[in-house]
Amino acid sequence: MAAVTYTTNELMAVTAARALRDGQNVVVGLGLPQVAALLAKRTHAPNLNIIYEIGVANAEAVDPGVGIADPRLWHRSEYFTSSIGALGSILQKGLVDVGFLGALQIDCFGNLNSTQVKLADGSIRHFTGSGGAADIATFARNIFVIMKHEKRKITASLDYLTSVGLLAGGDSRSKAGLPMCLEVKIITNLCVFGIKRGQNVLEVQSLHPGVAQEDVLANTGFAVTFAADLQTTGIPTEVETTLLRTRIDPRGLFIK
Amino acid sequence: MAAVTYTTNELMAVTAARALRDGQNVVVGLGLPQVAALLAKRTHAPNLNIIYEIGVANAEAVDPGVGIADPRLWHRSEYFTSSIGALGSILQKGLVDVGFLGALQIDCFGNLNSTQVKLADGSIRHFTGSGGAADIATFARNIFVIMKHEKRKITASLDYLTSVGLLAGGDSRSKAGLPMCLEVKIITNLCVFGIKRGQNVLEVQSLHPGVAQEDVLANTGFAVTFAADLQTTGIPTEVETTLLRTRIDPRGLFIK
Amino acid sequence: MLMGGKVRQLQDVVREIPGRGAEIALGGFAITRCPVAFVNELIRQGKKELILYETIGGFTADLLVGAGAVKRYSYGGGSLDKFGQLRRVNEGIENGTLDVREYTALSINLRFLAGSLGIPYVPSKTLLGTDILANLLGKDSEAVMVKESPFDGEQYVYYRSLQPEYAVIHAPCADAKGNVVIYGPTWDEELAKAAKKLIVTVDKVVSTEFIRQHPEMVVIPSLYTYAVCEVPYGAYPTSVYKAYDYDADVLSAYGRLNHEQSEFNKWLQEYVLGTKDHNEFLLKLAGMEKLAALRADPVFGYAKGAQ
Amino acid sequence: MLMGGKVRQLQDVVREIPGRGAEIALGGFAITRCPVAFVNELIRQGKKELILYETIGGFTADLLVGAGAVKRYSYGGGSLDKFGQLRRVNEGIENGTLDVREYTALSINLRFLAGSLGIPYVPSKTLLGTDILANLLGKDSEAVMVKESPFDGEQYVYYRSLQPEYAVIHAPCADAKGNVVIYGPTWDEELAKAAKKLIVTVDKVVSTEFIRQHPEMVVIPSLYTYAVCEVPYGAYPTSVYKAYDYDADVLSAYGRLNHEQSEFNKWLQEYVLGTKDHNEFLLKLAGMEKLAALRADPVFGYAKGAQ
Repeated sequence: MAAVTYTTNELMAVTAARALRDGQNVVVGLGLPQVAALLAKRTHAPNLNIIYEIGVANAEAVDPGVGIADPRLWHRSEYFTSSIGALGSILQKGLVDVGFLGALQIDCFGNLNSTQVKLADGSIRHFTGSGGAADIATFARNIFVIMKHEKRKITASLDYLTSVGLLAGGDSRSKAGLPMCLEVKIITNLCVFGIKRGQNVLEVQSLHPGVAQEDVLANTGFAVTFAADLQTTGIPTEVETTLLRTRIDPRGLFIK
Repeated sequence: MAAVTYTTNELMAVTAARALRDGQNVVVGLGLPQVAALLAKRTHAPNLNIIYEIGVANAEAVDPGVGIADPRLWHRSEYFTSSIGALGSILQKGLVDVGFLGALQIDCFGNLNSTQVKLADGSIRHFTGSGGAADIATFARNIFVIMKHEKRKITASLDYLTSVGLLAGGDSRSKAGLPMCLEVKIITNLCVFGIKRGQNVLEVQSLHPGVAQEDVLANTGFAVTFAADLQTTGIPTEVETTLLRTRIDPRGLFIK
Repeated sequence: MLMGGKVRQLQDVVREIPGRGAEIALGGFAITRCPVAFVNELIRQGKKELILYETIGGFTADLLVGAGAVKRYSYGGGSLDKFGQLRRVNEGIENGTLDVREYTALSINLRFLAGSLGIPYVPSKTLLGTDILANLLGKDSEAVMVKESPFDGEQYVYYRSLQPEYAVIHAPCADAKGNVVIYGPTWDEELAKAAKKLIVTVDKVVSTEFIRQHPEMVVIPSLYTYAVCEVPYGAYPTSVYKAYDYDADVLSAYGRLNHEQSEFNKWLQEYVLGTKDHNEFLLKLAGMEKLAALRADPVFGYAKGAQ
Repeated sequence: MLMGGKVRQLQDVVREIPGRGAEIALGGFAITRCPVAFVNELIRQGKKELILYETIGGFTADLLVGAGAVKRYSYGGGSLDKFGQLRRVNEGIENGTLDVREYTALSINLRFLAGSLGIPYVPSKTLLGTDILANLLGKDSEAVMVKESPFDGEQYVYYRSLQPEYAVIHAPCADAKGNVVIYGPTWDEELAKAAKKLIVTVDKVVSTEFIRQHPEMVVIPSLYTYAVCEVPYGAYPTSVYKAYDYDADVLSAYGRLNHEQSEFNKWLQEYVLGTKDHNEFLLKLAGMEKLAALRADPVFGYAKGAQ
């Protein structure tokens, strides 16, 4: 049997999907997070509950949308609710196991910036802001981020702290009065970061096949540490790539 | 044309109905309060919103029920909601103009007891308790009570203060941190009590036709004062009694 | 019976509940959607020293108190509507044999609201100036305090978050995932969402396809639901809007017999302890003809002409 | 057009709003159910120095800021989804010309929640440790403070109650009494219930008989509603679930032209200031054929195959 071929985006989606467990409640947005959650639901996690912060639970979209405000993503939902219904009585109550977040920047403690960046001339460029991201980072038990691995994005210092990860490491998060965060998993095109226990700082826990430690070092803005038991990221199976290509993202909008 | 004949309960229902204004939001329960609200809606107040604390707005019942928990009272509602929806976002927000309350006892400040009474032997007898009554007394701008005029019920001292009226009169209600109460109207089978401005204590504002001040004095447990411009309660019109008897309470469950 | 997902046998779920001291919020209201099948099974399995919470007390709370199963009862007041009073509860209060903490419909739900939102408390003006508050400040001082709001300097009652170990509500239907459909008012929504484990008894388990066709009917989504138990007529003799009516004969008889513990005991022995499950209870107390007659008219939602 | 009850002409309702400094919470979310007709009329009538609130910013907030109508904008972040960013808003932030108070979707809604419940504030952990909170403590110190809960001694952010003078939301339908039907998610429910005066623009005024047949679809009952304005396609070019789709051509063009104030000004002049009402706006920007093509498929709730 020939080796499975896959794109980097497929590898990232599969890696995120495999990190989800059956019965978990996850908050996702459009793009690879949604793809990952749907893949998990079609493979090992049929009872995954997928929530959009706009107030939608367990939709079964048949057409691709432009964002969570697109009614295409609400098709065949099991439940509609309000802002407080989604982000108060579900998220803040502590029912969300995994929150997928996007970011302009992330630091070595998994703190995220989705608000604004400083340009070379000292001016700022403002983007989307939090939406529910900062709320999700506060209350979801696990935070997953899928992002491109670039030095200016995976950085020593954020231009703006929108969403809390581990704050300054150690016990700084709990000292600030924040609920416990079990995991911050950053899935890039090169590797997977997770929490180094005890210190509460990010470390590389697996390298994607063919990626060297030097590649990560060269593309990361902070001093990278590698886990003692550094792994190689598992590659997609044919079942997974087939599902991605024929069922979940047949137009290849996100997995190409 | 012959004089209109009416029962005392009809007079009480009509008196309460006439005190309601179009467009008001009223909270009622089963019995004469509901009858009064429906009469107002069919006469001068077509835009009255009638709310049951269980979470029902503007029902159009066609069968009599045994209480607000009876689905007969929910027929053809415009809106269903939760406890917080009804008593938080509607009542506590301040949207209720008139709350109709029942009571075991009432004192000269319009404070109400619907919880328990002390018997002659010193033991207590417990009844329904508050339900939403104490909440309604706190937040409704006007409190209406329809009750039988008996010395042990309209009393100098409550056995239990379930729901606040004017507390100890004067500015004691606002000093206790409570929202303003515009009116406490007690409609009995003898007279109508209302607030004596300035002192914030109840006074008799109208006597029902044929009732003498002595009748009220003899049946009231506290020292009664009569308004300077004491009125005679207006009697029902034929339109009102016809509506009550043919449309609103055709079985005569409450108006007999 | 449709099983799978979160659908489980009622007896098995009740068996999980600790024999002593379990903390349960009940979902009924006087004579409607009371979780009768569940409560009867609690009594059959001999659960004791229950810590009960309820928005408005009704038939099921009176049963549990009468059966001697309750240690502490916090509620917003209650009755059997026109059928009578909660005499087993009220006698417990009168005799001082029951630890009762009286709230109001709003104030106890502010505690559930805080629990459902994951916040420590909710400030409110309600109960200022009342004997209800005076009693709570004495009896329930860990849950209620009077403080000034730091924004406006005014006095408020701070109602502490309540997340009961279990909530048990009855609904007409849910799917196997635990998406719960309720028709009519939903006074029990906050307590259901506040609980750590939500158990839902339903008259019928429906397909998830039905849920997807009527998402606006889902009051409680699957995320909250711990177990679904299919128990046809599970709220009988109380009503379920759009499913079946209350049994006025049974409730008015109950509203008289609950005045005396001895009469209550006979009734309990006959219908609850003397039956092995809810089907036997239904057959003994109602019978097939009565159950059929109580089925709701689809337009009115109750049994037109039944009472 | 069905009138009576609370149904009024859009122009008349907008005329009531103060010319300067009105406080308005808007109901849209990025590219869906944005109250476009209302906002265009605000711009046509030259309202200035608006104090705006929004859960998630979208098309209408960008229009108002671009038109120079906004003094202060408090929101939980926003975009045009894949069509782009709120460049008029963002440029105002970048240049410091707009007083922006950034919240998050939850935190601003906790303020609306407190407003809708009539309580002074809601305590929450959200935003602890963030720059968002640091900025709010500076800019919005009358609305946000950090305190210890008297129950658990832990740190919380206290979010002060917000009851905006007006809320304006768009919905597919309402009756003349102001019972508002919304299909799909209801992110704007809390802000609608928090406002002192709720104005609802609807694509269609329906009979109260329809409401009584579908009470479970009523998200906001008549008690909250100040005025209902019937404006067919009132959210165009944004979408209304089960009514019509967004116009992807218009939104992607807008997501480019809003990068430059001069280009934005031309668009505003052409389509908003250059049209006398929403019907002219629709004809000029969409045309009859486009509007017909955008109508939602009744099963899918959007225009199947339109984009």
